[in-house]
Amino acid sequence: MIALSDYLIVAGILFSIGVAGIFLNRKNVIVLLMCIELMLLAVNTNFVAFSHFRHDITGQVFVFFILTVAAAEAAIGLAILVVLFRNRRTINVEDLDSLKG
Amino acid sequence: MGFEKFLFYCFAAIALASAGMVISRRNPVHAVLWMVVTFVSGAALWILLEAEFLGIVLILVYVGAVMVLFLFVVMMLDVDIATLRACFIRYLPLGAAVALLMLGEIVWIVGPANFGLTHFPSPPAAGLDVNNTHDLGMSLYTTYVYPVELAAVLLLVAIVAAIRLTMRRRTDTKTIDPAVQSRVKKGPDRIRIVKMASVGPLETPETLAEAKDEPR
Amino acid sequence: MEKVYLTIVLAPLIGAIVAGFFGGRIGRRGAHSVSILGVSVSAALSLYTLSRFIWHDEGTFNGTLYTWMVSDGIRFQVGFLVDRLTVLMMATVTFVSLMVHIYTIGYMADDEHNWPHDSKVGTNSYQRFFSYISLFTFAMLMLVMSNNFMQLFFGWEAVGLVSYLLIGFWSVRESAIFANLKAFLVNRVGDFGFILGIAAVAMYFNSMDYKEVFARAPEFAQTQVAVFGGVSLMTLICVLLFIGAMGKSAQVPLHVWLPDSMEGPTPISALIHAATMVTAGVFMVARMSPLYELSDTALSFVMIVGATTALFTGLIGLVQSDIKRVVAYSTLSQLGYMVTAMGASAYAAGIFHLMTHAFFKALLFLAAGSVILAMHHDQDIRNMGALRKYLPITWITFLVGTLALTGFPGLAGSFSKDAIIEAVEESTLYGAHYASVLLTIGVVVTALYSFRLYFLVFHGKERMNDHTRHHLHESPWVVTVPLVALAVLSAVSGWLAIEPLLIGDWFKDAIMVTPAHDTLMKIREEFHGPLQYVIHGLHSEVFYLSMGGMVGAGLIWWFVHSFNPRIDEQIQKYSGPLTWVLVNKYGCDDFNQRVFGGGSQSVGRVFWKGGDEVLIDGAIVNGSAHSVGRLAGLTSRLQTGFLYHYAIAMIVGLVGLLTIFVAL
Amino acid sequence: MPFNSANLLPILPEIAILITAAVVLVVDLYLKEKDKGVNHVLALIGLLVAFVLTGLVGGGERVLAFDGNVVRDLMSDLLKAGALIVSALTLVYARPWLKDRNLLAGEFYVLSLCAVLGMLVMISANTFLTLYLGLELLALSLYALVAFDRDSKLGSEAAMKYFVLGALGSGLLLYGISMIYGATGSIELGAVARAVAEQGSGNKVLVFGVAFLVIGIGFKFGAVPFHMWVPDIYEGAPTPVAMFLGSAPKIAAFAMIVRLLVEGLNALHTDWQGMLAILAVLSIGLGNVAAIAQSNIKRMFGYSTISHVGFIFLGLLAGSTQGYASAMFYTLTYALMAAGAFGILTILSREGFDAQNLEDLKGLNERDPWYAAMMALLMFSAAGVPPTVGFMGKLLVLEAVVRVDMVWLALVAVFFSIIGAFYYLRVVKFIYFDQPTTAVPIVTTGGVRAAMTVNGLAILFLGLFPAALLGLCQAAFP
Amino acid sequence: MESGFPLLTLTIWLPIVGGIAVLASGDGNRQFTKWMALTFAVLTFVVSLGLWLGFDSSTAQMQFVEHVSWIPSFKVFYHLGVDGISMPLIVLTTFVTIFVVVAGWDVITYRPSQYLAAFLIMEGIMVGVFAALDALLFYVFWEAMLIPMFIIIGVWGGPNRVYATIKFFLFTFFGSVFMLVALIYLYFKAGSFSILDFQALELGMNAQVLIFIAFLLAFAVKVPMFPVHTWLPDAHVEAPTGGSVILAAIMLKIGGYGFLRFSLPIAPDASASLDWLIIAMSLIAVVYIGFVALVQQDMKKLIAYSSIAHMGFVTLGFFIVFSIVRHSGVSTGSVMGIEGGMVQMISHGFISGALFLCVGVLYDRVHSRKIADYGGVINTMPWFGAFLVFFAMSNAGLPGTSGFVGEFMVILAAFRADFWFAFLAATTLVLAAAFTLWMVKRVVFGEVANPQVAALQDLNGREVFNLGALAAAVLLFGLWPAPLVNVMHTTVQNLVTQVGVCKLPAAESAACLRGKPIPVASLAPSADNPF
Repeated sequence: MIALSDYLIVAGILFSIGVAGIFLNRKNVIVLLMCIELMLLAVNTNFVAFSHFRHDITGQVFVFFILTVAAAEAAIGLAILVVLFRNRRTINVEDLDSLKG
Repeated sequence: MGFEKFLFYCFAAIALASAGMVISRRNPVHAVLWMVVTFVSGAALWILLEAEFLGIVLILVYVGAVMVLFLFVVMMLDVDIATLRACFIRYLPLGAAVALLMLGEIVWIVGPANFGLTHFPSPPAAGLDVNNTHDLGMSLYTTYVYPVELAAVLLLVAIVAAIRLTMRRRTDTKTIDPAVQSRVKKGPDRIRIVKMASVGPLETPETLAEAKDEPR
Repeated sequence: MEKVYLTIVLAPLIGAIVAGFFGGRIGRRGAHSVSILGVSVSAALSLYTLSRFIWHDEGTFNGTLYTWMVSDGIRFQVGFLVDRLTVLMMATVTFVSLMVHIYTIGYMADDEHNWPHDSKVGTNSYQRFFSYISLFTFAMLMLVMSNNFMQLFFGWEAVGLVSYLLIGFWSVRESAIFANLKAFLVNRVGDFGFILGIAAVAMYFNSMDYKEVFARAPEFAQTQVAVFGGVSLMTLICVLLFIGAMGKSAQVPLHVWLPDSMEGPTPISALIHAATMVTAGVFMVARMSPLYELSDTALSFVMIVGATTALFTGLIGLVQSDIKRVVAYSTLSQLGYMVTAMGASAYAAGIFHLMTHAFFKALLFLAAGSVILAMHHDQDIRNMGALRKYLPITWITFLVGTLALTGFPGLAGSFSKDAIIEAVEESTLYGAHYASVLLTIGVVVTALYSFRLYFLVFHGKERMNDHTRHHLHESPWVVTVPLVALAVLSAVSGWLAIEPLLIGDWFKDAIMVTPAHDTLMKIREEFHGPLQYVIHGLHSEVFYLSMGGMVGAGLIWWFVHSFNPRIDEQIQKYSGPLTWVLVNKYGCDDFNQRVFGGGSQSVGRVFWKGGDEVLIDGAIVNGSAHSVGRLAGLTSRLQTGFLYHYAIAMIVGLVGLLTIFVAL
Repeated sequence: MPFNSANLLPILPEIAILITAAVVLVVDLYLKEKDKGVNHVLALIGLLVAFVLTGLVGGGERVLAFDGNVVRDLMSDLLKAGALIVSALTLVYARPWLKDRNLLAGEFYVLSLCAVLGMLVMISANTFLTLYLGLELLALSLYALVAFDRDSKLGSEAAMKYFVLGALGSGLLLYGISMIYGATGSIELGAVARAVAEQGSGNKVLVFGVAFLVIGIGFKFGAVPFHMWVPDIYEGAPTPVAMFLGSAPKIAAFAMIVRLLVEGLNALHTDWQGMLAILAVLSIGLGNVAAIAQSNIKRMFGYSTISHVGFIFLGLLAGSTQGYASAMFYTLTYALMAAGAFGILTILSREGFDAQNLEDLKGLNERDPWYAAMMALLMFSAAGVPPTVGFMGKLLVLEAVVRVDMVWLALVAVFFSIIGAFYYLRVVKFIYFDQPTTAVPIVTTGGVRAAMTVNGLAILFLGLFPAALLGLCQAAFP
Repeated sequence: MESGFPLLTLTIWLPIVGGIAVLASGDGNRQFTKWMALTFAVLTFVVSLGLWLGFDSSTAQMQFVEHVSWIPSFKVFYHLGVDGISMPLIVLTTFVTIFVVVAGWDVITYRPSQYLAAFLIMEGIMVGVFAALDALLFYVFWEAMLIPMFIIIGVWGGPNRVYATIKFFLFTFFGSVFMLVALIYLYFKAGSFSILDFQALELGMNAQVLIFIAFLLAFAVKVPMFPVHTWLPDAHVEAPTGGSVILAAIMLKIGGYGFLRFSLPIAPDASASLDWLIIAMSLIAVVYIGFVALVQQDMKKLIAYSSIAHMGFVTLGFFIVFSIVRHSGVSTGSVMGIEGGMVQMISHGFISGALFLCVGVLYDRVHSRKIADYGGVINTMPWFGAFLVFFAMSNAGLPGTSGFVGEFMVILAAFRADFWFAFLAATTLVLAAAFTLWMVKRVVFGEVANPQVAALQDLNGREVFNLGALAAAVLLFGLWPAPLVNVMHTTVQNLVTQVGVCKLPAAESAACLRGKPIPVASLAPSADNPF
């Protein structure tokens, strides 16, 4: 049988890949956002797995809301990205260093 | 190895591999597409976990809407891929080290020692009469009605914010307001043809190029 | 009697306050009248008191005026102790002071010429001067009449203050204000020891009161204290107190201020730096005789210091060309005599010499002042000569003073000085022999410099310029009357005082001498009246030495000088290194200037620049501020502005926390 | 399960805010550009109503509503009141600034009100889910607000950074929540607390989850090393937004930390105490040190916030009711302080000019002594100099730390606060010791002046008479 | 002893309210503002005289006690009261403030209302410091004091004022925050913030040592003691005259006061084991700073350094008690040491204040504090010269002036502890005279140095009033310090007794090895007529 831990480990690896992506990607904001989406996927998988193994719908409810929020977040995030691009003609992370120090 | 298990490993492998592709692609369009693959396999895993509704939502909402939005933005922003050449290798060791350390800790915690079958035996497969969507809906609209309302507000915020941020009344568009049109009076509002001398600078390629370079 | 004593003290103070604060309003006449009145009252009452002691056998008065403070069981009081020692001092001080007051009227009459014409401080300088000398009289009386250590210290410092003010009286003169600062600081070095001495007294006796301390002193005769590797308490106290006396009475090596103090107007040279204040140290030792008697070491120390001062400062007088400085070195030398007498336990002789010295030295200074007036403030004896024709009264009185100083038989000085020399010969303390030799040589030296001065000023050729010569005339009566009065006293006081002071038991209650130290015993035994004493003196080696000195001086500076006006310089040139040493005052001034003056400034600069500015402020205070600043720059550079760095920081933080709290 | 309308009672303030937001959204459509002030008035009325409602429904026993999703207790009452007051203040300060730049749009108020709503939801949350939604509501509104000035390059950059990091932060938080959920099987804080108490602190899974939670909290507060967004966003965001962002949300964040760690995971106190201690020390240290190097005052406030967060953590990690009350006191007064300090910046700004450099404060005493005095008061308070409330806050927090025998923490804290005093003093120096570089008069409205007066004097008054507020804070943690 | 009429509250808040009123009156009508400020200053002084007159010097109990709850949940009280140590300092504060107000009369032209208000507010705060019996209240006043001073120096100060103010503030802040931690710790142990409870608290040696060091940091900076003194010269040089006066005359005293109120009674055993440190620092202050003062080129800096040296006497006097006991076995002399320190503080308040006023007089006319810019001032300003010489002499500790009394007592007491303590302390006789009089020589005496000096005008009425009143005080306490000493006598005796009691808990009582000071028999002055 597939154990809970298997799911959790898969989620964990996904999460770690997301983290690694943040390290590796130093250029594109969009890819950065996608790394975060990967992490969220991992979280959601956790919730779903727990929900399944605990026989408790709450986990799925939570995932539902996470998805909702993530969608809203993506909308706002991309809107900001658009504004940013309009202002600076770039979404290159390395160019976003006016604010520092 | 049962079929279920085969599916699990299959989708898990696809999910992880495509996730790896997401973070290693230079072209963001490719990355988004790999992301779609990841989500789809993730959805498959969820369905294996008997969360059919969420699995479908993931595909519909995430793949169908959010990822498309991503793709749309990537295309719209017309990002010059050449400038996004990441110095991938330079940061690989550090990234890998940190990620592996974290992975090690995560696996240590969530591994079989804590969440193995002995602690969490596999629940019996749900009967055909069990409707995951129904269960979820019942829960959402009773116990979690307050969060649902909040989610609504959240989406409203997203709408307001997105509109506020991206919508601008462009002064150079040629929209026509019918009300104004109908109130037009004869005389000052009407077009008048004025004759002018046809002298002026020639449009050379240089001036054209300059005009193009100016920021919008 | 308490009211009388209070009046004696306060009368000059009131005079000083009135003349000082209202000098501008009451004018010159008002100022000198009021201050002279004050001092006269004081002098009259002092003489009255003295007479009470002489003829009515007035008892010792020891009373408290008010309680200054009580702290930790020690009662600090202000009060008077009037006994036979005190009353003698009171009489001397007030009398000389009165003379000086009167003399000042004449001497300072033209003081405005000593000031720049637009200097406001010169406007009322006359009145101020009177205020100061009256204030001095007050302070000196507080000193001598004190019945406790604290008040003694008050008077001690107060006279120092007035001395400071008066030396620097002509405050626009750089030399004057240099001298007064020097005087004050050197005195302070002495006071440094003095206050420690008082502290020692306070610690062991728990009292400031003379009576109590003296009464309990024998209890502590054997007490040892663990200072300087262990000394006897009495030695410690006495030496410390004597360090104060060394400052005030200008003993080697703290003598350096006194010659410079001649920058002040002459009346105060007479009053403060000859007759009264500088003898405070001598008085103090006499007052503390019950303590000094308990420490042979201290007495030896006193004697050696005194004898050294007596000879070596006298020698410097030989090469001075400033009339006042010669007298000043003579003062130093005579103070040395007095101090040596103290060391030999011949307190009575010392005090006796103190008194006679007050008269003849005040006389000498005042007469010198008269000369200076006549010479229009030219003090260089090389420009004088043959003044006897122009200043007859001054001449005669000066001669009396000089003879008294050199110990010419029959004049006051001879009585006291002979007694000192004899007493020192009798002393068996360590260093007595050394002191005896030095004092004896000192007699010749005294005669030499005194008569050198006398002959150069009053005899020989006239060496002043014509302008001065035309204006030479005898001083007004306010100047000459004090001269005469003092001359009379210089002549007769020895005759009058020797019997009660040295032979009789005048000091029976005031001064304590242990039998082992009673060096005046021999004089007492051999004494058969003053006349006999004078005649006896004619046979002593002291007399011969003195006469020899006088004759020698006469030969060189009168006889030879008449033919060869440059003889003085030639002798000095001939003496070569010796002169060099004397002219440079044994290098004391240079040494002080360089080591203490320059040294302390260098030390101060090192502390300031090196310690405060570089080490504390630079390295620690600003250093830490700068390093914080650098750190701030560094940390703000961590904030690179790059999004992925921020994210990485978070991740690293996460992994760190996980590692610490989960894995470990 | 029939719906009981009594459930609505505890969330009346939230409802009021939401209604106001909706009203503003609609009314704004019909307002001409010159009448946009109506939005402002409406928003203020909404906040006032919410405040009054908070008072009306507040007090008394702890109440759970919506099946345990919502809780109303004394802490929530107090924090809500605080958040509403501070938000109202910031809106008052913001108006002239926005007006000068033609940003007085209805959306600003809608988003602000939604953010306030998010805070209120967070404050009243009793499940991870409600908390998360409140948090996201607040965060999303703030992301948008930061980018509100669409033409500002810095604004959009700040928004981008804020957004990415915020998303990362909530991702981490969610991972932690999922772990806690997995270990306890519940997302309701009471149930979680019970489960945790049963399992004891030996459960590594819980500790693992707590670590993620602490990171989420740390991010929200801006504690080192999750602080990187703070200075950039403070600098880049429009001043009123930075003001809003830097003040009231701290109160919500405080609620979040108390709900999560204290109410939910108190049994793991020793673990999160250690984590908070590390974060606190790093925050106090880095915040104070880095602030010194700043010449942009908004950025400086950013770092200063970080150090203050360290102090708030000190109170919390003590783990005593006294400590929680102290931290609460500190948070509330800090929010007030931050609002006032940024308020001065908006006052100094004018059309075409944003006061954001230290130099811009030069000679404020010459230009307007009263504002100068208020700003000085605020700065001294931030530095923790009595008799201002900043001192009282620090005192109470330190007391809590000393009481649990962590004197070393107190020493570290005070040591760095000496360094911190420097940059606050520098502000005062610019205000009082320097001559103004501009002759432009300060234009200000009566409302703003009144608000600033209340704000500044409250700092003094609460410092002199902290007993009342402190009593309330203590009552919140019986 | 509760008192009916809140005299202390009045003394604290009257000037603060006055300050706010002055501030509110603005700079429109300057005369009115100034007179109002003066009125408040004088009124406060009059009120504070009530403290002196109503003081019962026969008891060591706190008097004029007020006890009102302030922060009930932390047992913090608005607890005021004075004893023989604090009362004279309060009166000194109110006294000196009058002169500060008068000194700024015509000189301060830039926003005089703010200037005067700052001083009045500071007066209240300083009185509060001395009167507070609740440690938190004390700390609040203690720190609050920094704010007006910071502003005074910074706004009306000299060219390098920014450095000076920030240094001043941070130095003091540095010291006091550690004290805060100590106070909190004590609160934690004692359960209340009452200073009297702290004093009664039993504490282990380690705790005592740490507390002692924390207090030392705070008070040593304030006093200031070597080596944390470097803020003072800078602050003084840059401060306006009034600021320097308050700084020297009163603020420094607060450090000394702190030692008496906190360090000694709260951590007596730590004091006993660390007294060498304080004594060393004090003696270094006397000698080292004396030399440093000698080479100063700036009058204010010189006086500032002189203040440090003089404050060395204060701390020396306070901390020789243990050495005395160790050396002589009895505590006789320690009362004198502490009283000497106290007298020195009061006297230094007058003298340093007056000296700074003197420098201010010159600075107002010539706008230079450099000694080299002067010379022969007495030719144009004889009265000023007289005053300066007088105060210089008092600074040098001339008997008959108050400057002597404290030094004398401390030297006498120090001798009982160790000859070398007294020896080093007594060097001040030479050093103080040297640096003060040398300055006087260069400034006052000599020929008129330059045209600016030639154009000087002598003192005006206000300056004469200021200097005259201070001179009178200096002279009064120099000639008759008994009233001052009597007031504090019982309190100090009580303090010495208290310090002699080992406060270590029973487990550590083996460490109570030091000899117990034997309480001196009551030697309070009898009622005999002083004359």
